[in-house]
Formats: sequence, C-alpha cells, structure tokens
Amino acid sequence: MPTLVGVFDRPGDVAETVTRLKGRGFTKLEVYSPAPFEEIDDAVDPKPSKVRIFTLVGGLLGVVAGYAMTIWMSLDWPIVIGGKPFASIPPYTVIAFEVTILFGGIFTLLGLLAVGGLPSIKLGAGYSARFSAEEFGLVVEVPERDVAEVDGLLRAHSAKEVSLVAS
Amino acid sequence: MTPPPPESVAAMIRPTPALPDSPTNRDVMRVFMERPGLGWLLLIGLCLGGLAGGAATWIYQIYAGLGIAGYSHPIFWGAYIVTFVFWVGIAHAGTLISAILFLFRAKWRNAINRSAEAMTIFAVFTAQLFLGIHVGRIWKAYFILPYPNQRALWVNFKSPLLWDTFAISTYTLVSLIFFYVGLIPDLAIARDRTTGWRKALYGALALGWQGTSRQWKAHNRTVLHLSGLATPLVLSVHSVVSWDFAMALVPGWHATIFAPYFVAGAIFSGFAMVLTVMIPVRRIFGLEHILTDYHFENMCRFLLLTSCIVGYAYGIEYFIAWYSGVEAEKTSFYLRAFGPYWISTWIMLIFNGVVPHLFWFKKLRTHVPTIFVICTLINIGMWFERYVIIITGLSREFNPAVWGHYTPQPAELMIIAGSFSFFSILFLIFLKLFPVIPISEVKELVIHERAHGHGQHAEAH
Amino acid sequence: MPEFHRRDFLKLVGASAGAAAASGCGDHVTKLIPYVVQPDEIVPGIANYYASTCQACPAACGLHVKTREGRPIKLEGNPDHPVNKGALCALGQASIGWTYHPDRYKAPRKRNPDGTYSDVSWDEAIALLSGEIKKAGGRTWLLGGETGPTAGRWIDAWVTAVGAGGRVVYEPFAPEALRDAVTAVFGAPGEPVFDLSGSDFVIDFGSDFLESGPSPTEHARQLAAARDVSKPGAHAARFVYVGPRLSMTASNADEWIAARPGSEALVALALVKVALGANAGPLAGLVGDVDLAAVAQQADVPVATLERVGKALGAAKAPVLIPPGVALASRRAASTARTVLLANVALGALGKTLRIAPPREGKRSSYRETLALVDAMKGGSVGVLIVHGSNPLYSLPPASGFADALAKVPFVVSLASIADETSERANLILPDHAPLESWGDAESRAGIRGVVQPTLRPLYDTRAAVDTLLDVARAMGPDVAAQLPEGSFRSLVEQSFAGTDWHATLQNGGVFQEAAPLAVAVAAPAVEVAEPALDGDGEFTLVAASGALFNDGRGANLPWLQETPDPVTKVMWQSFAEISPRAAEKLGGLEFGDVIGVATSAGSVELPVVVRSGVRDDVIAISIGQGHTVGHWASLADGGRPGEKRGVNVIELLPALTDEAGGRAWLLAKARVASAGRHERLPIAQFSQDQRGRRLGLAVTLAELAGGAPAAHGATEAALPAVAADAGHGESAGHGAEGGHGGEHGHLRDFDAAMDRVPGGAYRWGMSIDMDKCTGCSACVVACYIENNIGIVGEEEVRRGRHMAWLRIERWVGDGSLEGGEDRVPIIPDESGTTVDIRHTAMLCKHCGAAPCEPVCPVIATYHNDDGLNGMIYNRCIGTRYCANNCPYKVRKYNWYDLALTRWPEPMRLLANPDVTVRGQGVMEKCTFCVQRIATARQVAKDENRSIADGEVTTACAQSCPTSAITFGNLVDANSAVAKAGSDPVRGYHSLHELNTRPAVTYLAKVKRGSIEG
Amino acid sequence: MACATCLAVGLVFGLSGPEPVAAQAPAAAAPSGPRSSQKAYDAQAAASDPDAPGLLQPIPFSHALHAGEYKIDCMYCHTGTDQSRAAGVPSVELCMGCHAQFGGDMEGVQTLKKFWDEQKPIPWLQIHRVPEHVKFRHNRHVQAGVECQRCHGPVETMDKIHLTSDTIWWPWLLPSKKLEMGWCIDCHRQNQASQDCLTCHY
Repeated sequence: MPTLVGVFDRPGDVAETVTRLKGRGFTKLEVYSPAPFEEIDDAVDPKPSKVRIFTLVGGLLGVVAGYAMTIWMSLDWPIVIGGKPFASIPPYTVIAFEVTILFGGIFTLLGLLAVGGLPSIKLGAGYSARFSAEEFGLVVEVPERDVAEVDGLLRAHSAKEVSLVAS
Repeated sequence: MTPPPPESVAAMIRPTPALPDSPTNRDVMRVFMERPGLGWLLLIGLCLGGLAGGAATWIYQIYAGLGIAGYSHPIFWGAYIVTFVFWVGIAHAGTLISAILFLFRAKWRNAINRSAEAMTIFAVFTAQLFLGIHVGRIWKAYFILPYPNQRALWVNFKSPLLWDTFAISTYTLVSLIFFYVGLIPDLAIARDRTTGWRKALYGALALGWQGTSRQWKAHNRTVLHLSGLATPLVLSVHSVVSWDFAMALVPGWHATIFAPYFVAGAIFSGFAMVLTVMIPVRRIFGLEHILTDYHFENMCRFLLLTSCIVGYAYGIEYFIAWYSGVEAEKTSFYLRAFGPYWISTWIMLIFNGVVPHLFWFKKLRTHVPTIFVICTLINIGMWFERYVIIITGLSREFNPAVWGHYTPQPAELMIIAGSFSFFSILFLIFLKLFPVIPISEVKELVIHERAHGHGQHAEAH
Repeated sequence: MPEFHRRDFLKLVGASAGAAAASGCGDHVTKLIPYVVQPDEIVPGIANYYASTCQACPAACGLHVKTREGRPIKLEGNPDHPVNKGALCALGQASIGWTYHPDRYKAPRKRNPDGTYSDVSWDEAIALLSGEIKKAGGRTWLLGGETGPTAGRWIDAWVTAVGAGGRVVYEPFAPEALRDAVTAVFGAPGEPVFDLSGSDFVIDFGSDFLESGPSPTEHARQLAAARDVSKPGAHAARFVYVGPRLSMTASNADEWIAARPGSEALVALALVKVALGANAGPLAGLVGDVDLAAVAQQADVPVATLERVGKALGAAKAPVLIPPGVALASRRAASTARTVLLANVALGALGKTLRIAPPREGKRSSYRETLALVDAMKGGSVGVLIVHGSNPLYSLPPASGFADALAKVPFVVSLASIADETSERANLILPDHAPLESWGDAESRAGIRGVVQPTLRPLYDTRAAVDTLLDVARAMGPDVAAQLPEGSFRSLVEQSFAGTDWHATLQNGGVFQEAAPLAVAVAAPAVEVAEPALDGDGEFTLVAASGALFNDGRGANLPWLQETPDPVTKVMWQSFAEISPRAAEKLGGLEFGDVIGVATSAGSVELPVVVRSGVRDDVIAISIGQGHTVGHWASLADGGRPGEKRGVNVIELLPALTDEAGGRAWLLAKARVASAGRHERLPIAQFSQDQRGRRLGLAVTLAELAGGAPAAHGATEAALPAVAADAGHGESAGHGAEGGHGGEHGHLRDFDAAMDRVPGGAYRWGMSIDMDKCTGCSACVVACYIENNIGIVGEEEVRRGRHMAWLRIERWVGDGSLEGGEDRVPIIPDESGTTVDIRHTAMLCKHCGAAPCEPVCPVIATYHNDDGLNGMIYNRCIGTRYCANNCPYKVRKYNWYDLALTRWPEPMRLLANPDVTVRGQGVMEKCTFCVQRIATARQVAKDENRSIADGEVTTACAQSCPTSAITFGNLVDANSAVAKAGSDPVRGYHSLHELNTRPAVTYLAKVKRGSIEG
Repeated sequence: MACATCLAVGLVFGLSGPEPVAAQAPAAAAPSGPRSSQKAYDAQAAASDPDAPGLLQPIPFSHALHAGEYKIDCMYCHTGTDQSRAAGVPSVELCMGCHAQFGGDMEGVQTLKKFWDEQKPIPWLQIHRVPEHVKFRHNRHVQAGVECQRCHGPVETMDKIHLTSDTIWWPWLLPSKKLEMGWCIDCHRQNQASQDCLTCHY
C-alpha cells in the first residue's frame, strides 16, 4: 500500500489533518514531530498513555519489596540492637519509601520503552532528518485508489509538501 | 478520485532537499560538535592533574590508613563527610529544576534543566566517591549492601547510614533515568545530523527514537511521572542525609529542624552551583539568546527564598538550644560561634544568611558578574555550614574531658580538590558529547511561538 | 622491605581494586608446629599460673604470672600475699614488658678499644673479668641496687671471697632519713610501718605514699579501708595533705595545707602543740617554744588552719602522721623525720597505727657512701667497677661527677639485662636474666618473704647475676671458690627457704609470717628544727616530684607507662614543669605548653609548662623519670632519633648534697625561670578537668550521705533501674517480633530493653565503680592495655588524641563552672582551695541497654548479646565510625593506622594475649568487659553445667585495682557483689543519666568530706 | 594473627624446671622388630601419593591405618582437645612412644626418627583451618558430643587427610561450604547452640 508523507509547519494544522483523516477512515497514520505537542498526540491517540500503569505497578511492588526485605532480613537472624525491637517499622519506612521510588522510576522507564516501542532498530517509513529539525511529518497509508484524494486533503491543510514513499 | 498519473507520483519521490536546519539545533549542536578549543583542553588537563593527585592520595590513604587525615578523638567525621554532604546537596538542584519546576509548568526552566540534571548526576557520582574515601576499610565496604550471603548475615536497617545507601543509590538511578529520558529526543536529533562514531553513539543511545506521536505521548507521561517521583525523592534524600546527624544524640545535631534545613540548604547550594557553572558556559558558547537573563533572575529569586529559609534555620537552631535549657546544647552552640571554629561559623552566617540578600535589588539580580560572585560565596558558605555542623558539633560534646580539635590535613585538601576535578572533568566531557540545552524542549517553544504570533521571538522564551 | 603481613596484602588489593584478580592465587598454607617434648603441665590454649614476686620496686608485691604456651602474658596480684592482697600497681602491671623488651642484651658483649662492641662467649668474658679482678684485688667495687635477701647475702660473701674493695647498695628513692630517724628516736634500727586501715585521722607531710612510697598498693588499700563509707557504721577517716604541690595522693585528701617546702617539721610541731598543748610527751621541749604565729608566717599557712586542724588532730582517736618522702627530702630531712616520728609517739600512734618492724635482712648503704665511692673512682683508686640492678649515670646528679668518674675506672662491668645509660658505657656486659626469667626472693618486710620463680626459659644467652659472680669466683682459683658454695643460685634460693616445704612455698609465692614488731622505747633524741638551706638563687623552689608511673625512671622504657596519662595533669610521653597561674602571669602570661628555661646552680633545662593552681606560687615542680638518652620508648629512639632525650631529667638540676644524716636530699635548689619564647604541643589526654556541672563525676556531702536521700542522682532522675533480678521496671519495653517467622530457628525471643536482657536470661554483666575509693593511680588502665593487646600509638599520634585506651581515668575538679572552651588550651580549673574536691571517674564502655552506638552501625558490627554485653565484632566493622560519634561517653577508639601490638619491635609480640584479637587498621575497638575472661569462665561453668558464680570472673581492671573500687559481676544475681554495691540509694548514679542509655556501669559518688572542722 | 596458638605452640618451650627435660634420644637403632605388615606399607604408599586429595605432609602418616585399622582413639594423640580451645597436635615424643619399638623399617618412621634425633618439631601442614578472626573451641564441641567426623570428615578412612565437602544450601539458593560461617551457623541453629556473635568473634 502506498504511503503518503505530508510536511507541515504548524502543529495546529497537523492536528486538524489527523482528525480529518481519521474521520475519513484512514487510521493507519503516524506523525513525526520535532517537539512534543499535546494536540497532535491527542488527535492521534486520545487515550491516556499506558505508562501510568507501569508506574503504579512499580510503586506498589516497591512498597512491598521494601517492607518485605527489611522485615524478613531482620527476622531471619534477629539481633538485639540498641534495645529496639528486631523489626521496628519506623526506620524501615524510610527504606520502603526509597525502594518505592526506585521501583517506580525503573518501571516508568520500562513503560516508556514498552509503550514507545523503543529500542527499534529500523526507522519508520517516511522518516527523514527534517522531521527532527522544525517540521512535522504526517505519514498515512492509503489504498491505491485514495492517494490523490488524500494528497489533496493534505495540501488543503497547508501541507508544504506531499510526497509518496515507495510502499 | 482517479490515481494521479505515475510520473506525478514519481515526481513526488525525490530526495528530501537539504533544508535549512533548525536554528536551535544548529546553536546547541555547535557547542558539542566543535573541535575542543584550547581553553577546554587546558581545563581538562588541569582537572586530570587534580584528579590524579586526589586518586593517588586516596590510594595511599587506603594503604597507610585514615591517620593521614586530620581526624582526632572525638572528631571521627571530618572534611570527607562535609564534602560528601556538600556534593549531595549540589546534586539536588538538578532534580529540583527539572522535576519540581516541570510540575509547576514553569516554562522558563526548559533552557536550564539539562545542564542542571547533568550536574546532579556528576555531583552524585562525586558524592559517592566520598563514601569510599571516608570509610575505614574499603575492602570490606561491601558488607553494607543487603546482598544474600553464605553467612546468613544481613544488615542493620535501623542505621541512618543504610538509609543513606538506599537513598543515594535510588537518587542516582532515578536522576540517571530522568536525565536519559530527557536526552533521548535530542540524541535522535544528533543522530540524524552526525556521522562516524558520533552517529553510532547517538544512534545507539537514542534507541531508534523517531518522535512519533505515540513516543511523544509516552515520553511526556514518563517525564511527568518521573517528576512526580523525583520531587519527593529529592526531599527525602537530603532528609536522610540530614538524619545521619539528626539521629545521633550529639548536641547540635539532635534537632528536628535538620531535614527541612538540609533540604533548603541543598537547593540553595544546588542553584548556586548551577549558576556558577552555567554563567561561564553561556559566555563561552554564546547561548545568551537561549539562556537569557530572565532565567538567571528567576534563579536568583529562588536563591533569595532558600537563603531566607537557611537563615531562619540558623536562627531557630540557636533559639531552640537556648530554649531547651540543656547546658550541653547551649555550650555547644555558644562555642560554635565563639569557640575555636568561630571563623567557619561566621563565614557560614555571612555568606549564606547575609550576602544573598543583595538579590532583593533587581539591578544586582540581573548583573551577571555579581550573580557569579555571590553564587561562589554561597557555595563556600554552604561547605562551611556542613563543616560547622559536623566539626563543632563533635568537638564540644557531652564529656568535656574529651573535647577535641580538628584541622584538615593536606591529604584531605588534595582529595577534595580531586573531587572538584572529577566533577569538572565529567561536566567538560558532557559539554563536548551531549547537548547542554534540551533542544526539543526549546524547539517546542520556538515552534509554538512561530505558529501563534510571528515575531516576539526574543522575549517569549 | 618490612615484614609483609596478610593484612597489607588485603589493603593493597583493596587499594588497587584488583580484588577480582587476587582471589585466584593459591591458599595461604599455615603449619601446625607441635612440641618435640610436650611438658605435661602445658596444654596449648589453657593458661598456667605461677606464683612469684614483683621486682619493679622494693614493696615486693606477690604475683600470679599468667602464662600461655610457656610464655608469660599477664601479671596479676597474688591474693594470698599480705602486702598487695591480689592487687597490683601500674608499674607492676607494666613490668612484664621488661621480659620482651627490644633493648634486652642477647649475649655477653665486650667493648673493643675503638669503642665498638663485639659479642663474646661466657667463658671468655668470665676469664677476662676474673683476670681483671685478680689484678685489681682490693680496688674492685660493686655498685648495685637493693636485691633480695639471698642474693644480697651471697654477693656480700662473694665480695669478701674475691677480696674486693666493697659493695655499695644505691637506691635513688631509699628512705634513708626515715631509717636514721627510727634509729635515733627508738634507739634501734627498724622499719617504720604506717598502718592506715585502723586510723581515723591521716596527715601526710608530702610523702605521696600512694605514688612512690615504700608500699603504694598496700597504703592505697588501707586508706580506702579507713575511709570506706559503704560499710554501715564504718568511721570515715579524715585525710590532710601538707605539701607544696597537689599531687595524686593529695588529690584524694580532704584538705590541702600548701605549706612552704621544707617547713613540714614546723607545721607538725604547731599541730601537736594545738592538739596536745602541754603533755606533748617526748616533744614537750620542742613544742614548748613553738610560736604559732611564727610558724604560720614561716610556713605560709594561716594560723586558723593550724588551730583548726590541730584541734581535730587532738580529738582523733588513732591519728597517724607520715613523714616527708622523696620530693620533700630537704637538707634537714632527718630532723624532720624525727620530729614527725616523735609527734606520732606523742599522739599515741605507736603500737596502733605505727609499728616498728625489725629491719629487713641485707646491706643498705647511705648516699654518703655512694658519693664516697664516686670520689674514689675519680681518684683512680677503683680498678674494676661492677654495676648491677641500677642506672647511676641517669639517677645520680651530674653535679656528683659520676660521668667522668666512670671514665676514670679502667674496667667497668655491667650486669644489666636491659640497655640503659650506664650499661652502654661499660667495658664488659654480662647480661642478667629478665625478672620473669630469674630465680630469687624478695622481702617486703621482716618475715614476709616472697619467692621469685622463672615463668619462661630465658629468651637469650643470659645468666643470673649471682651465677655470673659465682662463676667469676670459681674462675679465680680454688682458694676463692672454696669460700663460696658450689650449686647454682637456684639451689641457694631453695636452701634459703630450707625451713619450709619448698613446693608449697613455690605454689603460695613465698612465706608470709610477718615478724612481730620491735618492742621499742622512745630514746627522746635531741631534735633541732631549722629551715633547710636551698642551694643557688632564683625566685622559685624546685620540687622534684616522684612520679606515680616511672618511680625513679626505671619505668620510662615501658611503653604503657609512657602512654598512660600522668594521674594529675594527664600529659603523656613528655616532661613538663608545673607552675601556678600567678607565677605564669609574672613570667609573661605563660599558657599550657609554652616552653620555659629552668636554671639552678647545678644545671639548666628547657621544657614546656603546665599552668595549674595546684602548686604554690613560689614552687616549680618537675616529675622525676623522663630524660633518658638510651632505651626504646624511654628516649626518642622509637621516634627514629636514638640518643636524644625524651623530656628532661630533673636530676640534672639538683646539686649532689645530702641531708644531715647522709641520706640523699632532693629538695635542694632554688630555680631561676624564664620564658624561652616558643611553644610546644604537649600531648594531653584530658582536655578539660572542668565538668561544667554535667553528670560525669558527682560527689555527695557527708550530710547528704547521712540523710539517705538519693542525693547523687538528683530529684529529676527516676530511681536507678533496679539492678536486682526480676524486680521489674514498669511495663517491660521489650516486645518480641510480631509475626513468628520461620519455624526451624525459632530463636525469636522477647527482649526487655528496660532491664536490658532477655527475661529469664542468666546474666547481665555489669560493674559498679566506687569513686570514693578510686585514687586515680591508673593501675587499671595499664592492666587493661596488657590484657587486651591495646596498641601504643606513640607521641605524635597521642598529640592528635588518638591513643587507644579502652579505660581512662577522668580527673574532675569540683562540679565545674561554665567558663572555658573558647580556645584550644586545655582547662585545669582552680584547685587551690583548702578543701580538696577532686573526683576520679573511670570512664569505660558502659555496655548500655539502649546503646546509642548500636542502631547507627550499618553492618551490625556492634550489637547487644543476651548477657547484656555490647559486642564489638572487629572483622565485621568497615570503619564508618558513626558509633564513636554517637557514644556520649566517647569511649570507642578507632585504629587510624595499623599500629597493632604485633608490629612492635621483636620480641614484644610474644606478650600478646592469644585469647584477644589484635585489631588491625580501620576497625573500632572498646572495652569488652574482658569478654575473653567471661568466655573462659563460662567454659568451666558449662563443663560442670552450672552458671558462672559471683566473683568467678573478674575484669583485668577490677582485679588490679589496689582499693578494689571496681566491682564486676552479674547484675541479674541479686546477691552478687556488684548488684549490692550498685544499688546504693544515696551515692549510686548513672553517668549522663538524662540521655537514658541505661548503662550497666553504676558509679558511686565521691564523698565530699569538706575541710576539717575544729 | 592473634590466635596464632597453632603457630606459637612449641616455638617457645616453657618449662618451670631449671633445665629443659631433654630425655636422652634413643640411639637410631637398626630397624628392630618384625617387618611391618603389608597393610602398613599400602597405607604409607597411599599417604604419600601426590595425586590423592589433600596436601603432602612431611611424614606420610595414614589416619586410615592408625585410627581405622588399629582403632587408636582420637584423644590418644590429640590430647587436650576436650579441655582446651586448641586441638592438641601430637608431640614428636608421643609418636616415638610407639615407633621407638617397631615400624623402623618403614621410610615414614625413619623420617620420624630423624626429626626425633635432631630434636626438631615435625612441620605438619594445616588442612582444616578457620580464619584468624574466628575463635573455634574444640572443647565445647567435644563436650557437647559432636564427633570429630562431623567437621573433619571420615578421618578413619583417609590415608591423606583432606577437606571433604559438606555443603548446605540456604533458602536464598546460596551454598555454604564446610567450615564456612554459614555452615557452622546452620549446625548451631539445628542444635539450639548459641548464635551470639561473641561466641566466636571477640
């Protein structure tokens, strides 16, 4: 299936084009953008990103791991220290807190890699260095017959250029 | 719609023209793409010398024993722990700027947060060096890790030093993640514009980032969550570092104000260090238009705020000592100001509590050389603050029979100088390897501006 | 390349981070070396004890020498010996060092014409010496220290047999004035024995009997018994010290009368006049013409004081007055001694607190004879001089000209076992065995004869002194040999105990039947009291104080004595001059450590100054003992500068004059003092003697003691945690682990933090320290050093406060004030008041129940075990030193360098106690309540499956303490000595109680008896 | 370094008697007595086999022969093991007690006699060793009825003493080899023996 690549200057236009294209049923599209713009991302995929779940899972795992480690290790070989109980909770809370954040951070990174599809070796179709400069690239896969229509549509939304990438 | 004629389709397929690159890309990449200048090489040489001296002294100290440092009974902690807390304190500015200010949506932080985060990581690495330098038997220091071992022996989780181990290693890891996640888009930019070993390096590090919307959405969410996690982390790490002292019953240490006092001190010295480093970098690499005086003014406001907090803490410590009616506390604090270490106490009070109040005047807040001088004084003052807390606290304790005195020895000064060299080397290498300003964040503002109202180019960001 | 230790390898590995590579190399194979012939009494790992007698000073205390695998490792007092009853002083504990001292002579040596020394065989040396003696004939002289009765008898016999010129017995600290006074007052020679235990009023005229008197350990015990307030109904004796300097002995007095030095006789007469008035018995004549005002003016003592103390002296039932000792032996020493003896008689002390024992056997020469011998040497009429058991080149004043006299003697022979100034100038050295390798006997007093038996085979090719002399005699031909017995000195000693069962004597350590005191009548001699003349000019009077640790300088080459802080000023390793603040002001605002030049008619020295108000304004006091040019640790040899003096030798400032009876005089010289304009950092152990009113060294007055209210620990403090067994202490704070975990090792147990033990646990080891009995003599400090292999760090490290003492004596002057501490100058508060209020607090690890050091250690290197001990596990410690910061008592010490005992010069390593780990570099260490002794006792108890009985285990410090101020035991056992002592409601308190560390050490406050009321 | 009891043993022979009791060394008699049994020769050969596990000792002494075959009780040679912390290493005199009469024809015994004639100790190589910071008490274990084989392995079957392996596995999947701390702790836990650090480290 042929792939059309539209080059835009303003994020607003890209967002409109994406909503329009999706409205017309062309859902296999992707936007390359040099900088983060919420309106584009929401247009492409309104659902909140799944990274949240990773962080939550990481945090909970951290709490459990923190307390489990400290209490289990203290009770495996209980040694009287400073007249304090073997497994005294207040000091262990500090460690549980730190481990929570540690696991939270690590799982968030994993979330980014998982959700963001990183690390990916091959670059996506239509990606070019200009999209890491200051221009936006809208890549949409259209059946043979709709190429012209989409091409027109892109140009209508002030796409600076539209080019066809070998499918 | 009939398909366009094949030649027009073929016409569409043409090599992307070499468009004029984004000015932001060009400016920032020029910093690390240029061949290192003579100044850079000279500085790196100097620092390598300092590092070599420090490392050699450290190895000799491991062999000969901690006796070569100035420790005496009862002062068991000295300049090494002071410098450890100093470096951990500096490390907190980076996370604060990138995390807390991100949560506050303070857009002005975009230009400065990358270098601040870099400084965080290098400061934490330097700080961790001091754990190895300060400890008596480094060849057995692995005992402090709760690793499963054949002896079925674990560690004492009630000890503040162990909280330190967890806190600082977590802090190092989360800062690294935070720094790296922020760097990925810029690495992709660099990957697309470099060749040879740099392309391989940046390509590998960028993990194939293409800036697709899915990736940006995940990236935004990640940065948001990391900021959400890093903010409490910053506050907790320096609280844990302060509990190394607050958990002890040494008069002058055993106070509940220590956690906020240390956190404010950390942010205070962290901001000062960021300014101290970024002012020359801005001057050398001509980044005035990105790192504007507006940024520096905002940071000076922050310095003013934290100076007030730290000044308050000094005052409240003396009040509580008097108010508590415990003679040991009163004597400890009285002798802190008028005892054998009065010089360092007064340096602390003046440099941290008085000098920063010059920032009330806008004229001074925007006069960069003044900012540089005041920030340097602040950092000196903060080093002495930890020096005062630790040394005077230990030297005048409960038992007057064993009051003691401490003088830093050449070995300690050499190793501390080595630590500054270590920090500078890492920062210099960072300057020549990675973008010192977050290109994608700055570009976000630039594109946003251009999209909405041509022209107010200079002022906006 | 110094010997490469395994620890160095580990450190290098750590340093070069080549840890991974290192694990590859092969295992370090050690060897198991068996005995060829295993002596039946030696079981490796189990200690043997041999009874012997200490030869460090004439007191001759009984010893139990603890040996492991055939080598002595610790000296302990012999409980059956009447003089020390199981205790031992600091010098006695450290004297074990002479056995393994690096300066020991290893074989006979001959000095070649060019001054170098070469080894020579025994036979050659004996032949050479016998030839020389034959040649010199009557011009052969012996100069030596006091020996045991048997050795003395046979040396005298040797002198006559070989036709030598004679023998002079020279002891620097011999109490000659007192001996002469006894002969004069009682008409017959005898040894005056002052028994303080029965006394209720003790006046010490500067004899410092707790430091270097005739029997310091015995007198300490007796003084403590006389003043013991813990026993109900015991009368608390009053103790007044008359002397120019507040010495360690004076620090334990109730009142200090700072009389001008030399005026002691006058003060004594004045007191007797007030006390007895007309009926002053033998002193009636003298007392008659005593005018109180004149005495007050001449002795610089207020008249009111004389009357007040005199009246109290009159009221006393069993007073005792002790005549001046070494420091105040002036040119009128004999008459002063007579006056004080007559005062004792007048006050009825004879037969009660003073008895005259028959003289001990053995020759004792007077100082005049020594000076005569020196003149003879100068005149060239001495051909052969044999020196044994003394170091005259150091201890005789240079003014006597002994140095060039020695040069004029053609053939000097030294029988010393350790190199000292005199033996290094000898032509021939025939080394004697070390004390612990020798046979012999020693007599403390008539009838108390201790046996000296070797506890190891001699380390080197040495011979007993008497054996050497006997061999020389035999080599001189049959006629000389015939006059002397065949056998070895050992057989002579055995024969000297002929009347007793030899094996029983060996086992008990001697024969202890004290002879009955002489029935003496007072011969009322003529006594003429006059102000002693002082040589030279100058505004200060030089007082040569006799140190508690070095005695007459013999202890200076023992590292433990050098590193033990001076009991009064707490200075270590160096000499210092003590002057009063007013004198310091006059000399230009001198401060602690400023160097001054002290010049007398005989010589001049430069040394740093210690400014303290415990000295009269017109007196400058310098301790005897330092200033050696020869000897490891004694001189600067251990600092790499052999031949240079460590500190100054005060004897160089003294002219060679005697008192009117020919005894040696020490209080002789006026001194000109001037600032030398430079400063020296004096190594000091205690920065401030001002406790700032903190709860460290407390004292209760007699009224509070009588009142019974818990005076010592004040109102706010909760009652002392009932140390007795399960008295319970409110809701036990302990709570076991919530969730039972892991069935198989179900050793989770409740822990009762308040009572600091596991309920039902058998032990909580604890200690109670009675500060009223502690005299500050530091015997416990030295005992702890040797028992626990504590490292000596040397002068430079001590300057940085890095000495490793697990137990230190803190000297507090009164409750303290809030001034001071602004600068780095050590603080000695004003101690010049008439009432003395000095408290000695032994500060050691308290093994606290809620120990602040335990929760802060990240690697559980220090924890609390079920017996209440705070364990310090050296191999687990990584050296973060946080525990030391968190200990409020600062009793934890850190190994900054690898100065372990095993790195000392050979063969000192053999002294190491094999039961105690020698700590390497980088680990913390602290008092362990002698856990190795507890462990040994537990083995015995477990074998007989019973718990350790009270008193079965005692710590090295408690065992060595002359006044048994330290009691150690199991606090859980309600009727253990420590539980009873510790729960004294009035005086018992915990140090720094408001920190709630729940220590296992309970202090009993000192009793402030206040000045003497009329 | 401190508990160099094994090293220091014997270096300094402390005697309370005046002269060292040096029993007269029996003249190096010709190999007297009957020729040793073949079992003895096999044992000696096995004990001096360099390939067998364990270190080559100065004298090829076979425990299998002495303890296994002749059933000599451990305490006969290792005296003091039930009273003292250190296990007694037999003195040369103890070996000569028997071998003065027989075994002279064997090469190992001749080496023994050479040591005896020169009055020199036999430098045995230590096989079972705990680090210097551990104070292992033989007497407590012997009194508690732990038999020697528990730690030293089946000595009565060994011609050359060697460290047999007896590894325990902790629940966190880490092994602890024989004579390592974990191994001792595991045994202490099973037998309710003390786990107080001061029991072995002080």
